[in-house]
Amino acid sequence: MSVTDYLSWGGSMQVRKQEKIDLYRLMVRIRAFEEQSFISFNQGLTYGVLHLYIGEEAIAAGCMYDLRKEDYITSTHRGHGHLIAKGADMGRMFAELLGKETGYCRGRGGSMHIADMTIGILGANGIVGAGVPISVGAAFALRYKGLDHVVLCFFGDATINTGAFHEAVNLASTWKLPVVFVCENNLYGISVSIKNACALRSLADRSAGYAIPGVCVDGNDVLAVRKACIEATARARKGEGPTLLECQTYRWGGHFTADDGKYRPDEEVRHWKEERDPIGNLARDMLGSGEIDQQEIDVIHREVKEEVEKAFRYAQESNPADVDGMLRGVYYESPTRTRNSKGEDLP
Amino acid sequence: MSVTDYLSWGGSMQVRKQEKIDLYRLMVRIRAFEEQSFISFNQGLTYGVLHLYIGEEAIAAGCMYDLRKEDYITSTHRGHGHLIAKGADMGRMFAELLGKETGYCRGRGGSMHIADMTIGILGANGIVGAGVPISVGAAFALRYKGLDHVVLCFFGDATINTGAFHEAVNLASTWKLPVVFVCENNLYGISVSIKNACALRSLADRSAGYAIPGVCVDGNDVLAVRKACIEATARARKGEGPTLLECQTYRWGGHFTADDGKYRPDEEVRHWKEERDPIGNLARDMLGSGEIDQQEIDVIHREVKEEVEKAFRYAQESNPADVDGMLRGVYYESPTRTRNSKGEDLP
Amino acid sequence: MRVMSYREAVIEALREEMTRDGNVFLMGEDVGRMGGVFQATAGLWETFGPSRVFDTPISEVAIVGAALGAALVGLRPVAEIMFVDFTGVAMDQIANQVAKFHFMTGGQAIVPLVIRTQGGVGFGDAAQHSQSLEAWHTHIPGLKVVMPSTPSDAKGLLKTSIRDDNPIIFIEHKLLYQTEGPIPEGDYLVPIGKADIKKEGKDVTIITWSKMVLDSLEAASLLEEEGIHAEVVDLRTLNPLDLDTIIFSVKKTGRAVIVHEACKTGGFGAEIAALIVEKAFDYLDAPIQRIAGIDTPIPYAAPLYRAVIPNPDKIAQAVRGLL
Amino acid sequence: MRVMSYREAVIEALREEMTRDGNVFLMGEDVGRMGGVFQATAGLWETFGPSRVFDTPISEVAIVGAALGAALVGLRPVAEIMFVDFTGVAMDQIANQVAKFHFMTGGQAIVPLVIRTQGGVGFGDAAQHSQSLEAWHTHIPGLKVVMPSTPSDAKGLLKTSIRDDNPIIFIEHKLLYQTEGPIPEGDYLVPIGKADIKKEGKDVTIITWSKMVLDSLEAASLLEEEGIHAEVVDLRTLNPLDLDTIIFSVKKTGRAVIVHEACKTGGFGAEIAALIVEKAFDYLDAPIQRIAGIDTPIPYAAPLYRAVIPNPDKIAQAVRGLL
Ligand SMILES: Cc1ncc(C[n+]2csc(CCOP(=O)(O)OP(=O)(O)O)c2C)c(N)n1
Ligand SMILES: Cc1ncc(C[n+]2csc(CCOP(=O)(O)OP(=O)(O)O)c2C)c(N)n1
Ligand SMILES: [Mg+2]
Ligand SMILES: [Mg+2]
Repeated sequence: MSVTDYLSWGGSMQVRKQEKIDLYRLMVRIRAFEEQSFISFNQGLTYGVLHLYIGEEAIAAGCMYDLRKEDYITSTHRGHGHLIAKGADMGRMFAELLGKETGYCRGRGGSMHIADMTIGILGANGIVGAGVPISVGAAFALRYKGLDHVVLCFFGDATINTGAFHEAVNLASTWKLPVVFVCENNLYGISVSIKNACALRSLADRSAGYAIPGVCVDGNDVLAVRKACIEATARARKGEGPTLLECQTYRWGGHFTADDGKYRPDEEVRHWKEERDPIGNLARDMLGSGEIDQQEIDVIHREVKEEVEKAFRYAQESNPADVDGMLRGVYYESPTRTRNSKGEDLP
Repeated sequence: MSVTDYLSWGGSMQVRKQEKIDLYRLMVRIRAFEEQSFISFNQGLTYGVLHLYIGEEAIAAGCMYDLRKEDYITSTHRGHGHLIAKGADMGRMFAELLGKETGYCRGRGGSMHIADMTIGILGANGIVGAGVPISVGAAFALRYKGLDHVVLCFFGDATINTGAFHEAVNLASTWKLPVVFVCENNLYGISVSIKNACALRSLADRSAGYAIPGVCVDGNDVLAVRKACIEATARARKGEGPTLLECQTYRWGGHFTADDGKYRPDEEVRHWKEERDPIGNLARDMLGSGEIDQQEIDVIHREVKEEVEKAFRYAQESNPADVDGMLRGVYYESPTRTRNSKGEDLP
Repeated sequence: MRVMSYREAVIEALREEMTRDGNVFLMGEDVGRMGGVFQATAGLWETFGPSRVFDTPISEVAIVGAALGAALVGLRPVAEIMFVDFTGVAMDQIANQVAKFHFMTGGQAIVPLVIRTQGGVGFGDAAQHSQSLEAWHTHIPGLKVVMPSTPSDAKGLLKTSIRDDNPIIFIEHKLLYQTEGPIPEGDYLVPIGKADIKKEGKDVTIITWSKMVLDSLEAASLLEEEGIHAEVVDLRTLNPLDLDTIIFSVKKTGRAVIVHEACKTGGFGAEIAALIVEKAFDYLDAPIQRIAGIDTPIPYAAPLYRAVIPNPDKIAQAVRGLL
Repeated sequence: MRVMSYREAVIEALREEMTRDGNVFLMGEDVGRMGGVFQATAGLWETFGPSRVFDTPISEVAIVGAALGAALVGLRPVAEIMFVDFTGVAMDQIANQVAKFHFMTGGQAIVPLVIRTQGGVGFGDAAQHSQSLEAWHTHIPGLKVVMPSTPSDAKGLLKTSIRDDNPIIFIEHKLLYQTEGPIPEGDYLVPIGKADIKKEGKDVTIITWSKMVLDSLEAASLLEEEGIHAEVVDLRTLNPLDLDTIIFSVKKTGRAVIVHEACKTGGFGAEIAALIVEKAFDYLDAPIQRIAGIDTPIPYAAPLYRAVIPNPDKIAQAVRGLL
């Protein structure tokens, strides 16, 4: 479904021009961040491997655009896009990738563990599926506290086969918790086609086993993603429980920066890159409808480029991670013996 | 659905009188075994706790009646009924419960670990859910070897919320393996009502999340169970993949021999014991239809009683488990370094 | 002083901390109305209601993972895993998530989370319901490991654990629940990381924890009659470990026996032996002995499982062999 | 003699055993067409086809559990867990099912099953992809633990493991895959339970395994230049453990240094230290030293993770300190 199709639906949600431009900018920003990350990897500036989000930007952008700061997310090994869309600081993200003390995790965590506890990012995660129960626990805590915030839980297609996913979704469904399970179906878990890992035609159908709604959208259509996510989060906020939201998408590159992805048919890769680019298609549609002109687009790209360059410079100029401090970082030393996690001193 | 209802279906499967009597005897045997087990527990002759199958006999009997010796099963903590129905020797079972060297596990395993590798019983299991992947692996092996045997995997209602269940069922579904997942829905996992552990109305609906058929039957109607299981195993043998078969039932006693089960409403317990006794109801129906008379029934009960007494005597008269031998039982010592698991010596 | 069972002490600790801090809640299989299969949460559902004491599905991964998520959002969960044997199901959440979150996020995340569980050989629960697995947990940096042996320690340490801002696995013992002992009045805490000398002695140091403290004390009584004065050090917490108390005692006695129920190979006793060698080598008058479970799964029948685990006689015998 | 990489040695072992016995098959994530993320099964899918070399979903519990089920029915599975860090996900199957099945069934069940995995610090994969967790596995009676350091040992031990009728966890090291070494011709086997003295020496015994063998040999070279002759014992298998070789060497040198990459507390080094004290106390001229990872999750940035794990300099330094 193209953007114009979506608008011609006459759906209940009016998408104002400025919102589209915001979404466009957000996707461009995510991609620019990833491109710089890849360059840094190739230059040997980062450690380990990176799992890039290029090609999947519409999901993070579409899902997160309407979230509150107080809403939470859990992310994955392929987390950069989620973090940026939730509002993470790209400078501190780059600093983490470069192993700097100013990085989100002070160089201890790296790409797969970036968190920002001040804006509800409960961590990327290196273990497939492990974030799902964590998201459910966060949703439980929100209800326990009587708040109407929600949790968005991101994960890939292959993750739906993990025991952690199952136990967590069942719990959320049984307890009707405010969480949206966003399945980023990019068709592969590393080299394994989802067709060889799950017999379902649409992964959203897995929801039937939990008596929760399942919704499947074109994950490269940022407006379609946005609409579906708004509906799912609204349900969640109203106490109606979780939704499984499948977003069909594709990663342009290999599984990680050291993988060429050659197990995928060339034609498939070409199709998704050329015909289903979430960024290019939104630009095309907005240009077509006259909502934006090429010059405006160029400005967005230039601004984002500067923003990313600035963030990267910040990271480069930061001090490397501090080895000595690390040795004290395993346990939290409470300021007093009886401080609770909200920082209140208890009697 | 009562037995007469079922017959009046005019279902494709003709149930001969002798088969019904066999099924009846099998259920009576299981119950008698359990009653003797309970007595032994109360007399302090067994160790640990026992999870009795009383009230659920129709499932084991109905599912296993038509199995081949070469078919496999995996069982659970509540396994005695499954083992008897698959053909295990009650003498060696009692011997195990009493911790004797002649026991199936030589007193090392106890109630929760009885296996008989010669007739395809791949073990009871003390870990909820753990048998499910094992059953799937066995089914894989059958197909690998080109055999058309099947695996029946037994587990309780509460087990469907474990990660192990999920991963295993997904695998079996994806690979279309010859396994039938038999969910014994006795409404509780220990004290927890399945309603508080799963939002589904029928647990068989969980099958939808794996694109496999889900069937729900009255688990206290041995003929209904039998029919459903015959259909599911036939599918499996034909290579059409797994089925999730929910059998609704009830355990008469507490979760284990040390539990009074008082968390359940009295009226609920009464209903199941008095109105839905799988054994009593089959007797009533057969008496009603004239297929059997009271005298024949009495003979069955007397014969079973003797059989169980004899088995128990065997156990009592056996030697206690051998402590010294135990210390050598952790690893298998191959007769030669290169013997394979089929017992063939390899070059 | 009041006398109370270990089980009651656990309940009282939970009750007091839940009363004190509304962010504390209990979750686990059968912990609600039933009060736990060992009755170690009995009465709390009645007091605090189902919003703060509730049953979960049989989903150990979700229990631990959800407790972690709740802790990250500011609650202080006490999550129960019914048997320590089942921690294997949730080992990824325990080891890779709960224990490492604080470190991996560069100190941002705070994880005030107690996993309560129980272990040890009971009356024949066999290989999957009788283990002592603390050596797995002590090999996970970031996870504190607490294993009290008396009602008074159980209460004081559980309260401290709930107030601690780090993840803790709190391992009770199924045979301790019925044991009784004096309990101090009032809101007392027992510090994490402080061993307790349960009996003083000058001839040999017995280092132990959990139920083996009771067996060791019994062994020490037997030995006392023979004129051998054993000191019994109850570690109470394995991580952090009170090495000072161990070393001080061993320097005094010159002899160390370590007693644990877990199977010997790779048990935490090895760590203690290695540490003693590192810190007090020159003070040792004899090799360090480990009295531990033999390296087999726990068998079912009583004569078999009794042959596997230590008991007062075996402990006393080992001590005699050192002197 | 041929020279081969560790990775190629693993592949050759698998290829030979699969050729020899049609019951051997490989399963795991990405082991098929892709040949494994470390390319340690490359080419086997092409040779043996998808019925014998196949990808699984991301379902570690099902991978191990299904491998167990297949083993019980007479096959000889080689199941891969991509990183040893993920064994936590399947820990129940590994510890409570696979390892105990033979014992629990009174010897009826035979479980010829190899779980292949790899561990250790690489180039910055951080806390959940860098661990050395063998101490968990050595504390599980019934599970053999094999950790070869050279291509030749990797091949010979993997072949022996596949032919063994007991469950085995076979732990490779991500930094060893590229290392090269000579490989004997023909169908040779390396016995499980036999350590290998990789370098002889008379002054001190360095006991180690997996990648730390390489670091220890480098340390030994440094020391050799200083006139210190270190003996380097490569354990190769941790369970069964070749205690005789360890004790023999320590009795000869009077000094022991144990080196492992896993964090120190509760590492398998503690077990070895404790055993040496039990068996060779009177021969020790100095306390036993353990050089191991420090007790922290593995950090991401290189300067940090380098600070955590041993290296040749740290090892050499520790040896000097003993003399
Ligand atoms: C428990 C576990 N098993 C395996 C892995 C290795 N691994 C990392 S990412 C990945 C594929 C994940 O696929 P998917 O969930 O579809 O996410 P995608 O990478 O496609 O975004 C695998 C197998 C892991 N990190 N954790
Ligand atoms: C992984 C695991 N968690 C918890 C338990 C404790 N436990 C034993 S049986 C049981 C309930 C099982 O319920 P269900 O699957 O419905 O079987 P039922 O006992 O009703 O036949 C529980 C929680 C266990 N043995 N294993
Ligand atoms: Mg994917
Ligand atoms: Mg049940």
